[in-house]
Amino acid sequence: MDLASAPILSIVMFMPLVGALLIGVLNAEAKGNARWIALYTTVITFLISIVIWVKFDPTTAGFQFVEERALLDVMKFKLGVDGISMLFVILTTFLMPLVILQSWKVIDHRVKEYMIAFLVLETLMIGVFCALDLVLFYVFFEGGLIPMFLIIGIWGGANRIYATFKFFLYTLLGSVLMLLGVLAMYWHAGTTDITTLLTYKFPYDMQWWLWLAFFASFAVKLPMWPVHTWLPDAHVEAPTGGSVILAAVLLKMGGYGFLRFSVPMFPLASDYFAPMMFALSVIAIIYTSLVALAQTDIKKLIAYSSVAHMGFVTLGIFTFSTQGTEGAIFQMLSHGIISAGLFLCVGVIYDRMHTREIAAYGGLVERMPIYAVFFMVLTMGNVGLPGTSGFIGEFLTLMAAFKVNTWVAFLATSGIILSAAYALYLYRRVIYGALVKPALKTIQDLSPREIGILAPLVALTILFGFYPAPILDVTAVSVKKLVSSYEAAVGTPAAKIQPAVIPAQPAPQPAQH
Amino acid sequence: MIYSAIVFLPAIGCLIAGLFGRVIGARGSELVTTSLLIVSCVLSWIVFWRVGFEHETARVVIERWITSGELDISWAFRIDTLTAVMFVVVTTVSALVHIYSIGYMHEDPARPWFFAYLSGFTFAMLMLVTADNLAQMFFGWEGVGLFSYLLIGFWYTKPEANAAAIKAFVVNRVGDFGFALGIFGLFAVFRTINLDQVFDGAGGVAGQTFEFLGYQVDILTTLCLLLFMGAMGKSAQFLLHTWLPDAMEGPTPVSALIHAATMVTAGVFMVARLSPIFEHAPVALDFVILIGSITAFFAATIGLVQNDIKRVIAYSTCSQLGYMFVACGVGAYQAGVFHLFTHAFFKALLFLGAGSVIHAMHHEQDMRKMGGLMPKLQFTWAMMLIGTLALTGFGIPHLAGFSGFYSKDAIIEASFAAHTAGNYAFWALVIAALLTSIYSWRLMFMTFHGKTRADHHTFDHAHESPPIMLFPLSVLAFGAVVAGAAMPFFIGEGQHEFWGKAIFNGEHNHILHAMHEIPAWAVWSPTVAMAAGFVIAYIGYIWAPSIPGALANTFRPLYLFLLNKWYFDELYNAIFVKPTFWLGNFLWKVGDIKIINGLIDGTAAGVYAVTQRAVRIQTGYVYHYAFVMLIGVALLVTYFMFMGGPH
Amino acid sequence: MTIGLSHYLTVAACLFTLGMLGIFLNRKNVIVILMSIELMLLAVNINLVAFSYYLGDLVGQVFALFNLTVAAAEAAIGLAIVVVYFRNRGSIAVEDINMMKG
Amino acid sequence: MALTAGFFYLFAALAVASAAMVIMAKNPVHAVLFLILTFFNAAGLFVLLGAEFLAMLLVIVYVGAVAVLFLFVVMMLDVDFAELRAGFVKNAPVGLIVGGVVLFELIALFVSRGFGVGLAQNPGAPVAQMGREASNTQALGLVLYTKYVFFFEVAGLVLLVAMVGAIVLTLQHKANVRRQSIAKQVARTPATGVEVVKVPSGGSVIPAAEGRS
Amino acid sequence: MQAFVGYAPMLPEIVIAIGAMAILMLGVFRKDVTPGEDFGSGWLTVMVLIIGGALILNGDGAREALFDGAFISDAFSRFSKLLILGAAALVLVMSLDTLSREKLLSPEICVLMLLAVVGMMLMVSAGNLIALFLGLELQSLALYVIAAIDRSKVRSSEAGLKYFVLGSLSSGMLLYGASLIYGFTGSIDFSVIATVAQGQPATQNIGLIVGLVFLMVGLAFKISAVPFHMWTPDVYEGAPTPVTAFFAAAPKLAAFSLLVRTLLMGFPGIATQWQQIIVFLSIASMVLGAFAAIGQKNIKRLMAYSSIGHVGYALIGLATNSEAGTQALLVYLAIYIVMTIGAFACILSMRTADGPVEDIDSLSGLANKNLGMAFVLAMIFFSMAGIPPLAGFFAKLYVFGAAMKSGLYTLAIIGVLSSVVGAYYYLRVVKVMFFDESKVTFLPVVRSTGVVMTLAGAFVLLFVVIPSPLVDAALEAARSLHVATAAAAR
Repeated sequence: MDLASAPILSIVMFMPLVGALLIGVLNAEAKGNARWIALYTTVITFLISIVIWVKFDPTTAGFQFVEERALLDVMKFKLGVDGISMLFVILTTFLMPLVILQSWKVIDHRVKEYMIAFLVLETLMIGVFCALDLVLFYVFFEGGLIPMFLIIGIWGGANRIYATFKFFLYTLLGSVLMLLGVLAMYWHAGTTDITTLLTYKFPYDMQWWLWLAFFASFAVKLPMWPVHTWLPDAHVEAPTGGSVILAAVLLKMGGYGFLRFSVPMFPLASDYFAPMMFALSVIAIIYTSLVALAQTDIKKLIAYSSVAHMGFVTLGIFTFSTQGTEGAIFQMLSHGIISAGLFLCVGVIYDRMHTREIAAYGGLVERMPIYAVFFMVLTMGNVGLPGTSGFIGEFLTLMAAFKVNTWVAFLATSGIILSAAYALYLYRRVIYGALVKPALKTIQDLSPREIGILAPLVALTILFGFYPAPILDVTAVSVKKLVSSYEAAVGTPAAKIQPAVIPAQPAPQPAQH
Repeated sequence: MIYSAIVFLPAIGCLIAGLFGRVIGARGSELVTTSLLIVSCVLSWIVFWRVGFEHETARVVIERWITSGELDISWAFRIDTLTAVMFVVVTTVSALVHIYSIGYMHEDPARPWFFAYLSGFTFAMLMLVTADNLAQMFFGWEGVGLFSYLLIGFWYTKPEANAAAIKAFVVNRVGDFGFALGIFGLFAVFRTINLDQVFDGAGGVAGQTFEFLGYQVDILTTLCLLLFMGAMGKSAQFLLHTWLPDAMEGPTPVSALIHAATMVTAGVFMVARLSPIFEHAPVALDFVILIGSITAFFAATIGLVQNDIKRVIAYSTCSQLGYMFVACGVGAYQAGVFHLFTHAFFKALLFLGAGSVIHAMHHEQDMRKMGGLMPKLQFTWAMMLIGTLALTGFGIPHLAGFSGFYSKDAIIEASFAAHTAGNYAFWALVIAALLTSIYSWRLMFMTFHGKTRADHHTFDHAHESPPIMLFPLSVLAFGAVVAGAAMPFFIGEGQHEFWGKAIFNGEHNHILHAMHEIPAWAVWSPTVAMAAGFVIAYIGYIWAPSIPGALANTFRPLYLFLLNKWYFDELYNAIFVKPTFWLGNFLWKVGDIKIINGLIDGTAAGVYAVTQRAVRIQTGYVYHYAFVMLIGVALLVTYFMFMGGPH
Repeated sequence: MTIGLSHYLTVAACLFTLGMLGIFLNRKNVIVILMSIELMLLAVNINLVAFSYYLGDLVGQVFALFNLTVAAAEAAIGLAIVVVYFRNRGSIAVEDINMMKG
Repeated sequence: MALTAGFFYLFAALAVASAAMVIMAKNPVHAVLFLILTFFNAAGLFVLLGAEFLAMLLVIVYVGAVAVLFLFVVMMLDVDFAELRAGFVKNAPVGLIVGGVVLFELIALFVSRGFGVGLAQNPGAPVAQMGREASNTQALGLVLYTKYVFFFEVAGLVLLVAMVGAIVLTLQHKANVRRQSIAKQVARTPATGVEVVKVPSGGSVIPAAEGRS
Repeated sequence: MQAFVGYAPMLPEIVIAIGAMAILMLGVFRKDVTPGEDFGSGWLTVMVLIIGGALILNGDGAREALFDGAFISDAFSRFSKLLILGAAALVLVMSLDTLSREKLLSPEICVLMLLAVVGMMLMVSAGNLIALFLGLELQSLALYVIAAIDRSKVRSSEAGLKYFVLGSLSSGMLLYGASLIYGFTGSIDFSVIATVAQGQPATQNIGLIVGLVFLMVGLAFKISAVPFHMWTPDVYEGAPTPVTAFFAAAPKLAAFSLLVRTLLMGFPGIATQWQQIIVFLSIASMVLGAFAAIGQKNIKRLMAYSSIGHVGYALIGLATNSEAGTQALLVYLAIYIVMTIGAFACILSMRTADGPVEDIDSLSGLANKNLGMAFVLAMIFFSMAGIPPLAGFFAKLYVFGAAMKSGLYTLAIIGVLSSVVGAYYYLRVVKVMFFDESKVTFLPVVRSTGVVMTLAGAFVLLFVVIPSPLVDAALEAARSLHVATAAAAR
């Protein structure tokens, strides 16, 4: 088959499913086979997905690699990626081999099921970012709940039942409202095709309601304060691989949803609700950072910090500016790398000590210098130190926020103080200090496999910190289109502070609705 | 190319030592990092010559960094005199500290890390001083913060070291909070954060206002104040100074490099670098003077009573930084940078000297357990003496003196010439000069003179440091003596030519001329203060050593007030740290668990309760089932008879 | 006054309501409930016949006829079930029929 | 006319009264007897409405078969009548309210609201409308097997279900009643007829596991 | 022969009725067979059902009315009948083993099932009130008996008794309603009723409305919509599991079809009124179904409440009174039936050496012992909860879509919210199977049951791949009904 015409998105999407089927038909004893098949599948998927990145044309704003097939009147099978979605696909395919490798030794019972669950999840996650049909998007968006439910429930920690139910029902509650929104859009616009809907103009009243419906779903998924409490529970109870995927990819679906649907399809409502989003984002950043400071469980701390970081994402998106949007995307991708790394780091010591209590550790640097270095880089990424990828996103979103609302920027920026506090406080308690606990005296440093898992993440954290262009360039054109279409719809740029010219007359009022 | 080499050689050293430290061993790491830095240092002096005297400036673009919409930031070097001066300061001190550390740290097993950190720090600092845009400056700014964190916490098994490291980072972040907001503000106003464009546009928006936090405020004043907040954090100025003394938990060479010569001066550098903006924000400059003079005075008062040898020097640094800010605040940026330049030599000298003493005393830092060390540590004593003379500004006006004499007196003169309200800046600095002299000599006397208070064992084993540690001392001492000779170029008649466009003085800023035209008493006052300080210290610590104790007892509250550093740590603990942790815990336990989760679980419980009720209708009795049906029918019929009918 | 359709319907309604009441009032014997239902069916038949008469349409009577047929079949099956239940449980008291609930 | 009215009121009053007694009678046997009385009165009403065939049917089928079946079952099950009315009052208020409301509404509906278009314009026996002189029975017979044969057949199926159902539910194969099975007898061979059992000393012919309770 | 050609549309019914009688005769003449050791009446029944289905498939689905419109054959009836036959056949196939092990398999029960199926088919095709009533009673009477078929078990007879008492009560209501409708319109034909109601002012129609209320009560009972659902949990629990499976699938569809046809064909003129009733029933059912299921410990009872909830969702489609709504309803029911059959196939397989078990706790750790069954059941329950990409999601998608189209926003919102509550108890079962430690070991799944289980699981999982045939067929069915309604209205 000619490579150029191959339905590459479908191939990438269904490759893991094929792997899952292969594992499914294997006999039950072959644990090793399940692992190897899963690894091969994910690696091949990743390699193929690289092709997408290579062949992606960053100069066009439209969707690329589009495939279409009729399924139902309310649902087409239509895939495609643009600058906003493409990198999330890569992120997903990139992380999966690491997750599989991570579980290599740790997951020892129901290996087959574990691998199948993750492979199915991969297909669904890729589907979310590729879907160009609203209902198809929803199918993938919600479908991920099932494997994730099983992953947390079967391989999770002691309190997993509560966590899984909360995770599942919470997310479902948000999503079903979105489903109604989707249907309303279908009946109004007569199509569920995203490319068409992106240019469709819904009446203001309708936008208002639709925005809220979509918000319910994305806010829970992201998660935003105050609907975030499922996340710490789910993270803490999930197995390491589950936490990684949850933090690195699943949370991004919320942010992606805002970018893909809320802002371009309901610009007037987005404009209306932007202050609320700012308020919630700022609360999320400060509130959860403070809460993170008080945690005694490593995973919970990182989970709360994820909520805070997602606050920057929503903040950036709702500035409706190039910097804000690109910053939000960058923040999501960077958080995908960093939080994945952090959860993997936690997994490393959890596998050795079987506790996530911060108090059970201390002085690890003495026995685990390599680990300490990796953990340090990732911690610094989490803090948003310049030179790590964590910086770019925060910097851009805050920069954009300042233009729109100085209070928001002021409060949100205080997050950089708090993030330093909780991250370093964690690092100090785990890595530094004297190694006095007897159980830790024999702890082993990273194995080659673990280095192999963590090194790419650490490398990317630094690489994108110094050279973010690969990401920013890819997103630029699509974001520009998004911003300009928003401005066209609302009629005025969001920024209040205009370049070097301070208006003598009062600033133009937002569009009258 | 040469610029890149200067900046990146330390980075290479850092990477080699960091990544391959195990392979090449401690000795290898030392050699690699140190030699690379020496090369970098030599190149820096070449650049200093070329830029300062041959007036070569350059802008070197390395690579694109962040491009997003109109925002376009590159990794780029801005090479002008200010950069060149900082090059020299940073690489020289760093190279010497590297050399010194080979001796000082020779017992430590983690030396590769240490040297990697030192080199890494140097790299970050160089990135800071070469920054062509504010983002890169912020990169360096935070980078030095990171390495400072790592170096302060180098002895990670010490809880105090860890606490100090975090404190340093977090307090710096408070400052960075302002710095970052300032950058965002600049971007919002100018749509760029490249220095050239910002400087070009600054004049245009002078006096204009914008809305910030709900108030209509002057743009440049606000932004400068925000940026200055960053400087306050980095340079440990009043209110954000608390981290610096604690940072003395780190190894002494670190203190010399970071907390004397380089990182802490970044704030001064930043204000000087951004002089084209600050010059348009007089209110902000007034604030700089205020903070600077308060710090100079306040840190000196605390320095008077500290017993830890390094803490004394640390407060001294704090105080001296205050001087530099006053200079910048009054518009004499050149004087500030000049003091930065000289201060780097003598303060690094003092720190390294103190390190030598500590090394000799087996890591004893308490001056109360020293005394009478001069015979044993003659070379160190000599070096420390030079440093002290330079710090106290020993010299005779209009004639000659140590380097500190030129730079410090210049600042005091400038502060007089600036005519602040009641000349408070001038007086604060003069009093600070007096106090500086007192605590400096107190340090000398307590350490080297009088009878020893050390235990026999330690005292008997006290020995002079190895040559590899003494060599850097001598180099720095040389600098501390002669650096003042550069005065003509920094603030004298050659300054215009020397600085080129690196520093901007507004049209109405004639401070560099005015400072030469002040009354004689004002010119002499610092010298008098310096001499008086020596006398007081001599009386108190050599002639009648009982007096300080008596004084301390007499003015016990004041003594405790000073000893406890004006109770700033306690205050911050009470109003920031503890409430923050309390709030975090409260939001978690009450906000998240009680309220939010309570609502969720309550809803779940509510659902369950409803369930129990819903199921209770299902009694199992067939007549109840029939009742429900019949009642349902009756209700429906009634509904339609009375309500549904007319429809 | 002449006897009109409403009169018959009212009688039927009375019987129907009495059937309903019977279910409410009886708690002891399931057969009485079955009889109450028979009353309701009778009411239906009166309705149908009355309507048939006043509409001049035979269909009502045909309907009533099938009603009777089905009601008879229903009675047979109902009583058979009651008998089976009685055999198992030894009681047909309504209050005893509550093994399953909730 | 007055006569018709008189009979109507007689039948109606008796029907309602006996229906009331059905649900209030202490003894279920009495209840069944009152039910029969109700049927009789209803049959009377049917006659007044010109539905003689249905009236007969009611008497013969209902009174003759169904009601007697009820009676039969009531007596067969021989339930304890002692507290038949216990709890009678407990649900009465609810029942009276619900019943009263429904009754009120139905009567209001019949009395106050108008009927459909076809109604009341042509009161009279439906037979008369058929255009020929025929008895009610004849008229029904004419349509039942022609126009409504479909219903007739389905009714047959219903009765079949009732029959099968009643038998399935109540017919008991008594285990200890021995029936003759010719086929089994014919198929009998020596092998199946005789079982040789070794009896252990002190044991039983019947294996312990099969010991019957 | 010529005389019978006219009856061709009802050939399937005739064939099945004859088949029933043939099996009955066979049963009578094979007297020597003891109960439980059947001569294969079960498979014969399945064959009869398949033949019936083949005959329906053979027809072209064109609209035909027999016996003055008492029996209507159209695409709608075709769709429903096929589903009914399929459901009945599948239920029978999967429960044959259980039936014979429980000594319940006899020619009689097969006959009763077949006649019940005939009743259902007549219901689906009913075009007037008498046909409606007779079909309903034919079905109900058979079901009363089947519910009580396990005579030796007090639970079974209690179930039969409750079902019977309440069923006859509902029949009484239905008949009373029918008599009023007849009286107030002068006809029993749906099409005539529709015309009469159309032509009258609303106040004139109050008698008709009251009659319809009573009629709908009777039908609501059959579909077990709240508050006429009370029998459902007890009967589901008490009846033998194969019978419950049968109850949960085919009769529900038949009653639904009857309700839809009655309302759409007979009462389009007072749609506003009956829509209100349907909305009320729908909300009550969804909410109660979601809430009451949560505390259940018996899986059959759980399924009962679940079915009540599903009835609520399906009713949304009817509440819209639109073609899209009817289509949604049919899609919903079709998917629901497959899910239910699959679930009951699993429940039937819940047997230990000591006999069948029904408490949810006994499913603990099923995934460790029998992953296949646990997987199918989990997928079915996820599907019932409406999680994509499983079939149940599309069912909900269509009903909510129809609701949104018709502007029934409140209904839709209540629906989705209660579906979240409902998801809880489905999840609970999945949790028990996958997360808990195993307690009980089940016997291996019987082949025939396993096949049905697998088929249902495959349908639920793979529906997303080829959803259009079902959806299109449902649309065609819905269209046939609405075209007829529109024609009648004119």
